[in-house]
Amino acid sequence: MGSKENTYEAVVTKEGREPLLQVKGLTKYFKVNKQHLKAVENVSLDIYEGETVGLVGESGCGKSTAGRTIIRLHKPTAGDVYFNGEDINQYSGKKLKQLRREIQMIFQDPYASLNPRMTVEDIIGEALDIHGLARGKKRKERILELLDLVGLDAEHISRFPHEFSGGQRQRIGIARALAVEPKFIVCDEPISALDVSIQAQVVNLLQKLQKQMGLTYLFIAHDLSMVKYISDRILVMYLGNMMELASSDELHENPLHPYTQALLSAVPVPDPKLKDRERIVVSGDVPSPLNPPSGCVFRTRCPHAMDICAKQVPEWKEVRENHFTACHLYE
Amino acid sequence: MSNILEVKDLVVSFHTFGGEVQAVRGVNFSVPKGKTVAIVGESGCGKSVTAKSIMQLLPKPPAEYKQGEILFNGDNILAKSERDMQRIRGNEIGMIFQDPMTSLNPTTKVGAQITEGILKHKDVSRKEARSQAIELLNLVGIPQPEKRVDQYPHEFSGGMRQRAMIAISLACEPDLLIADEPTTALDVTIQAQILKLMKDLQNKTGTSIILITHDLGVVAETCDHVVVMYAGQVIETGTVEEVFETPQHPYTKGLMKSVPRLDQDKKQPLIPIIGSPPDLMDPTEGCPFFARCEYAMEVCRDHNPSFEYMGGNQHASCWLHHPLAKASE
Amino acid sequence: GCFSGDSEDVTKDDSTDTADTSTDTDTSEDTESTNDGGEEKILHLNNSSEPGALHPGLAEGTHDSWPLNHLFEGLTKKSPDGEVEPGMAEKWETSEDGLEWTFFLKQDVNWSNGDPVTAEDFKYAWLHALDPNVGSSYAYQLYYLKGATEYNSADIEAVSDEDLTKLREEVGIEAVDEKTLKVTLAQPTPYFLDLTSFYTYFPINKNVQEENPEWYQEADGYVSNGAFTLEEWKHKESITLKKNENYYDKDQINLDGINFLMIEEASTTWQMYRNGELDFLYPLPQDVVGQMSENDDPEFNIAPDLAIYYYNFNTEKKPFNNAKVRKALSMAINREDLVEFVAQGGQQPAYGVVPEGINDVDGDFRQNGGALFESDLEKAKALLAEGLKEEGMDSMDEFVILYNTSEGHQAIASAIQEMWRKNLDVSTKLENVEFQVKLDREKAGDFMVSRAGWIGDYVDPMTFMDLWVTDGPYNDANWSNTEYDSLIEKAKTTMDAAERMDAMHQAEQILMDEMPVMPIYFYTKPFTVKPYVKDIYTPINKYTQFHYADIEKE
Amino acid sequence: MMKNNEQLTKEMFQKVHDNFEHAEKINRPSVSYWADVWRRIKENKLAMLGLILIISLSILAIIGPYINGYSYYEQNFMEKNLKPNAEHWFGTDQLGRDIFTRVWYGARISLFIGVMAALIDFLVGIIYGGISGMASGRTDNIMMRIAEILYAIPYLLMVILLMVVMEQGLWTIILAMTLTGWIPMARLVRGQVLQMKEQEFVQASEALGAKTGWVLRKHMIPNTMGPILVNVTLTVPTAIFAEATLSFLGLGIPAPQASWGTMANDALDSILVGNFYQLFFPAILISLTMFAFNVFGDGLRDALDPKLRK
Amino acid sequence: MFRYTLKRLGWAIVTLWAVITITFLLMHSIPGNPFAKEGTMPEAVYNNLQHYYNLDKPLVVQYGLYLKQLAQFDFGPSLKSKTITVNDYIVNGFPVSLHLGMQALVIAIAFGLIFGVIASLNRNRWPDYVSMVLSIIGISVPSFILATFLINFVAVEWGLLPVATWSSWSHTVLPSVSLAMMPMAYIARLMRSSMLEVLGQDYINTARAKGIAKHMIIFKHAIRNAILPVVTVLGIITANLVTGSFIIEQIFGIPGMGEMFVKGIFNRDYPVILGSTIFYAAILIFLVFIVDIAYTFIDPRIKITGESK
Ligand SMILES: Nc1ncnc2c1ncn2[C@@H]1O[C@H](COP(=O)(O)OP(=O)(O)OP(=O)(O)O)[C@@H](O)[C@H]1O
Ligand SMILES: Nc1ncnc2c1ncn2[C@@H]1O[C@H](COP(=O)(O)OP(=O)(O)OP(=O)(O)O)[C@@H](O)[C@H]1O
Ligand SMILES: [Mg+2]
Ligand SMILES: [Mg+2]
Repeated sequence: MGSKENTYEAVVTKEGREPLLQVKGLTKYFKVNKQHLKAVENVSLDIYEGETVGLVGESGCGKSTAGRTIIRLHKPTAGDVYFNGEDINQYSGKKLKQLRREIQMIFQDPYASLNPRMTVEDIIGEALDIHGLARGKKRKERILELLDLVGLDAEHISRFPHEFSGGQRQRIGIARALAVEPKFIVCDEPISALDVSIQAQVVNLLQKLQKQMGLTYLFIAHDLSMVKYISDRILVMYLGNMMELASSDELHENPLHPYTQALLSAVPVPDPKLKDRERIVVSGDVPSPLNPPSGCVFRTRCPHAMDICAKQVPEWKEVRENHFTACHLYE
Repeated sequence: MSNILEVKDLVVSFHTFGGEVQAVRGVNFSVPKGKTVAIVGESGCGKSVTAKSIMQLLPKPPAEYKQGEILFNGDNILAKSERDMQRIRGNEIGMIFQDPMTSLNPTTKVGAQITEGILKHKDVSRKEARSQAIELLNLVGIPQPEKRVDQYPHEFSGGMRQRAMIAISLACEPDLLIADEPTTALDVTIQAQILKLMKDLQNKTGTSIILITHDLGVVAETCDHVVVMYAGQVIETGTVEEVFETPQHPYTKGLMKSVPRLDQDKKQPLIPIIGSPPDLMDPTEGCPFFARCEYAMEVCRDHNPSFEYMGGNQHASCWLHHPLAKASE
Repeated sequence: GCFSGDSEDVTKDDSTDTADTSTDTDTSEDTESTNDGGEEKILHLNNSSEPGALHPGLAEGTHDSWPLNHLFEGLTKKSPDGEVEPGMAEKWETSEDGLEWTFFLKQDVNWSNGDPVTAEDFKYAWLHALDPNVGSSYAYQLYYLKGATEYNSADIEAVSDEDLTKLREEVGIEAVDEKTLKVTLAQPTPYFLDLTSFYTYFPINKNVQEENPEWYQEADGYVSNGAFTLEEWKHKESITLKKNENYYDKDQINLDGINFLMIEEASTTWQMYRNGELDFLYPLPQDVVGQMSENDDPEFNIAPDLAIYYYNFNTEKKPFNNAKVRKALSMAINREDLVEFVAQGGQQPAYGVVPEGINDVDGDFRQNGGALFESDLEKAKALLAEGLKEEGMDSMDEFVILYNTSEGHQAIASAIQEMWRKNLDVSTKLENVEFQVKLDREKAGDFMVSRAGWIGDYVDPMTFMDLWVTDGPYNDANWSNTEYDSLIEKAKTTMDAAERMDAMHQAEQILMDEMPVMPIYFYTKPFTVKPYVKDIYTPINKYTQFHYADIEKE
Repeated sequence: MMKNNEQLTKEMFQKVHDNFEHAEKINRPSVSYWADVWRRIKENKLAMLGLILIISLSILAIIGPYINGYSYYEQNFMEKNLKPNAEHWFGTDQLGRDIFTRVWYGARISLFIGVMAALIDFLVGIIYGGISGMASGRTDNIMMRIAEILYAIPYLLMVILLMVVMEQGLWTIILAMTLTGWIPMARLVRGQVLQMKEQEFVQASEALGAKTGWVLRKHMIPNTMGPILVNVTLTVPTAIFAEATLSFLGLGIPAPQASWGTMANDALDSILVGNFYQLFFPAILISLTMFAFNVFGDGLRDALDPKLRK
Repeated sequence: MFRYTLKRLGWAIVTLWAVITITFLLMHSIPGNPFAKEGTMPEAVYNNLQHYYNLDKPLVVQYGLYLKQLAQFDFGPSLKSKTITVNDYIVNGFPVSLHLGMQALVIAIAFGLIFGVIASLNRNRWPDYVSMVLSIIGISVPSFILATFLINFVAVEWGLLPVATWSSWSHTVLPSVSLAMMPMAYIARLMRSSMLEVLGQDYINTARAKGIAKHMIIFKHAIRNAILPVVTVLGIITANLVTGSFIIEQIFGIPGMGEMFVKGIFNRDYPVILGSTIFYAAILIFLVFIVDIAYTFIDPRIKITGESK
């Protein structure tokens, strides 16, 4: 992994704006039975204000861990995260609490992410209470305001989570995250657990809020079509490693990495006319992060695997303009 | 007769603490021989109950078959005894469940779980059953099947487990395979593998398949016919092409519009279906989709539309197709 | 210690190796075989608990003594009507001053292994028990011998081997010849003869003990000189005795054997008795005693006992320092009711501390002494008021009755508590503690009123009377009275029977006037026995004896 | 399905515009979590029977000792060992005390012991288990090992030491019950906390900047309360039972006070003389209480089970 | 596996040592001494006894001596019996307690499982209620009451079995049943809820979809998985059963190990207290270890690793 220092330079886009969030060489290992589980390995990424960065990859590839480590729910094993130019890994106490107001998270499971024993008012109010943002009458007003924002009724305020549908529940989760007026939200598969018919409710809401409040999203998903739809740029991860990063259209039109290509081709298209299109079906399963393959982690399933792939970790490179990938095919 | 299965007017209820849940309320559809029929619909609309009814796997009580018949090769399954059903299950109808993680017995070797069905239905020796199991594992694309057959499910990855499940369900070469969301819990790459596998197997054996899913993409890519369910009812059926190109029910249309396509532009907003499905505990008299329907009419409030022929292979139940509705437009 | 033990063979089949200890009878434990045509006569008893040691010098307490009394015989023994009669000794002589005793052993007495019983065996046994290295807890029973106390109390850490040998030689026992034993006492002891029937005074076979110091731990190799021998010992389960064919008086012995179980739970043993699994039962559950005596059950008997049940007052604590208070409390309880309704075992209400059954110069000590106080409610109330006034108190504070955990003690305490409440309006609390803790607290004076009991060691009033001398080890009431002390001293030093008894009567009167302890009742030994068991007898200070018993089933 | 087309009129085919309002409406009345639990408990007949029994026993424990005019300590030797009759409804005991009165007096003590022991177990367990679970890692490991060792130390030894050090009585017994009784509770709480730590709503709270104390108070405790409460209800009869066993060893409540345990133990011999009733009443009450708490606890467990929720 | 065993062994020794030390301190801090009797014995006799058993030495020395002795697997003498040592107590008593305990265990497991399975298969129908009531009786009747009743009726009134002692097989029936009741009820309840859980699992449906008959599903799929939670508690249950129950042994006059412990404490028989504590703790640790091993056989998902849970 000799490329750690250069990585960051390479990621800087040429737009010249200061990124809202800079992730540099982020690495997170978990200790499992005295072994290292390499959940996230050397991830670097800049996220600019107002954009949505998608993060896709198969289950267990470290998307959630990356998201959580970025917002300091986990302590990183290595690497730094800069928010507004400040290294948040140094934060603790008051500053960390302050950071929690700036960065928020929306969770995958609309059932598990709401305390079943709290009313909607308490759930959303919790954010206000922790930071002492509003009390008494104002608190209630603020909660009603937030409910309205996410399209829920005022009368829902005294209800319990189990009385809501999945989409509504996810909206409550969004309202809770919005209560502290964050700038940046990590959306950890907020729609994966929802029915197709209501996924759009949440996606539309997220987009509306972004427009209204200038929010920045890190949108984690494994559904490429939805990620493509919502994101400006997409980062593809595999087994804790970055595979490819590009704007969503670019990624869709010119996928460079064999893994991205396979992912795209595997997505079923709801159009019977395209039934018989040629598809790249990668074989096998994702290897265990406890014992990842040497060199390029994808080589075991890669249709283009070469000798070098086993020996050397491919470098993270800008192969086309603003289109990065780590693959020996492009060397 | 070209239909291997015909479900006619099926009504299934659950008797629970809270009251009667009318999970399935008059379901009609048929499965042509050698074809793949998709059942799509939102969570809780009765897909699994319908599937389990075909297998007679629902626990009675709380479940009760109130009405209708299920004709498998012309025989009414609902009238069969548990003993007859045991002969049909696994042998003539196979089933794959949604979650490969929990559908395999964690304390029994995979091989034993495959041979169990073979030994039950076929007059073969244990040894023979085992070699058949190995063959099956090979068939579903599990590498080193001789070794794998003696492993436990937890030693398999998710995709392999689902393959093993398929091997179990295909062990006795059933005429009909019911796959209840076989890929929902899997990654897209694995899903692609599994779907391809199922298609290949169908081409080889000519099995008819009922594929339950809520992913329209999967339907479009793998199925011949579609059954759209909503709130315990079938609201539209037809061939895949018909339903995707000319959806007749607003709910079907809504489903189509609420998913983005890979080529969909960001500027083009998605159109969600508002609200959530009705409570099956005490459904209204009227059209169950009434509260969420953008075309709702007064008649929909209290009158449930009947299932009408729409031309081609297509049927739908919606008042919009009533001559009076067309007239008032 | 010598307890590292090679007793791992205890679990082996016990019915095998009995050939060398028995002579000609059948070794099988089954009842099918016979020795005189009829069924084997085995008596089934319950000893309640595993004996600590079936060794005369190491034994302590009743669980050891019951089998031991049937296995061994001392210089003297007790006749069925309670008189001392010759045992191993055929006769004896006493010196004028009562200090020197000479015992002449019978000629034909043998150990169960055939060895003759000699004077040396007695000497050896007694010195063994007194050896400070042996750790015998009943060694003090031999303190009547001259030099015994000194020898036993030698500080083993400090004393040299020679000094210890010297101390040992100074103990007043002498084996004059094989059959003559001379004993010198430290003080004249009128009841010494009675003591020689007590198990600490039993002989042990010197050769056996020296060859195998653990001979007494298993039936295998066990040697005794009494009417029975040890046939089988399943530890914690049962002990089987067999008739000793080497016993000099074996023609008088009718039983083929005795089987002792070791079941502690009285209700279980009662059910076993009902079920015919036991032939004789003592002790009995209290409820059963009550019912049987009420029904005059023919299998039910009450034997006398040499023991008293009483309460200590802590005379160092206010207001129990006041005799009037103590007396008032004592007079306010109804002993007749307690005995009839609560204790239910035919016990005698106690109005003194010496129980019936001990000879006075003439007649019975207790009967001669009579009731030394009476129950009188009115007087009790007056006395209490007076006593409290003397102590400058208006009323009696609540105090605690301490007793060791047992249902029987609890019932008595509850009843007394209620009597005091009802009769004197005195409120109390009951506190039951473990036996060990009660003893500790009594020693430390950390109690107000505590339950106590005393079982006489020998049949003489002194075994009760000397309990309350100033600073006496048993004087938990911490009472002190010089007049009482001097009367006891007088009774201890004189050989004149009349003078002795008179002094003790006087002392008892003082004790009851001052009431440092409140007598409640004299124990009895209620037992049941199947009608086919004949000729058993119960000495006042021992459990029922079966030496001459017979089983006559129709 | 409609077959009678003739009823349909043209007006009925007017478009409805306001119907989306309904879509987001919730028709069910608002029920809180506990109301829902209560509803499900109510539907469980056995559990309700248990609850009714518990309530009745508690009421009788309060008023029972005053009903027939006897006191629990008054003795009347003339009336000892009476069979149940009009005067003494449950008969009298060996000292002529009224068993009816004593049994309800005993109910007070036994129930008090049960409830207090359960409460103390609960408090200690929640603190110990909570700390252990929250701390995790080394601290957790050490704390659990300590509990393990404690479990292997002879219980009776500790009880006797306690009885010696403390004044004998109700509180000592209660303390004796809780000496090691808190350990299973602590284990349970720890397990729950560990499980709860992974729950998304807890992480959401952390993401909002909540401190450990807050998370514990607002999320952990209310959500672990279900299984813990079930355990508490099951600890009550266990403690009553354990007290009865201590009574058998003579380490129960001091006379003349009585618990069911001491009464049963005192009456044990009475069946030898055919007085079954003396044992019957305390024994049946112990059993009834065990039954009541057990079925209620089981019912509560079912009612709290999220899998059965809908 | 070997490393794991070693690690467990190491921890077992630490636990035992801690238990020994704490018990040693506890028992010496409670008042009373093993030689106390009603009224004191003469000073000299007392001193001789103290000396004989080394009790006159400072506690630290006694502790050291005990550990040394223990290292040679010698638990020392009983202070209350000149005849049997603590080793004898264990050697004599344990086989009896083991026999009784195993018999009770077999009853408890067999009937517990049967009742539990029957109840779960007939949830909320009468067999469920019957087995529920039976198990409630099992846990709600204190063993001393149950044993007393059994003796009174089964043995005496009906004369079916002998009252007490441990001399033939028929003597073992009543104590085994009395002892088995509580664990049986516990196992039944555990099995019931565990079965209910398993019966709701997807793989049961899978098996049914294969056309397997109901009873085969119950035997081959349900019970095996449902038994896991039962196995977990079996360690402690077995340890309690085989080391003897004081109450049952006391009531039936059984020469087992149960009374050793209680009596040891009441008599302040220090070596007996320590010996029985160590023995119990060792058995407990051993059985928990065995259960963990057994677990890996029943549940292939669990692999033995260095981690102990
Ligand atoms: N707290 C943890 N302790 C140990 N391992 C963990 C922990 N959290 C995650 N992991 C492991 O890290 C790897 C990455 O997990 P992560 O949850 O980030 O994946 P993901 O991409 O979000 O997957 P999914 O799509 O299933 O949510 C997985 O192998 C997971 O088992
Ligand atoms: N055992 C049962 N008891 C009571 N109600 C049940 C039971 N099984 C299913 N139901 C109800 O029947 C309805 C239909 O359920 P079903 O499982 O068929 O839905 P589904 O379409 O398969 O949904 P999903 O996509 O979530 O699998 C639901 O409302 C559900 O609550
Ligand atoms: Mg994730
Ligand atoms: Mg389903």
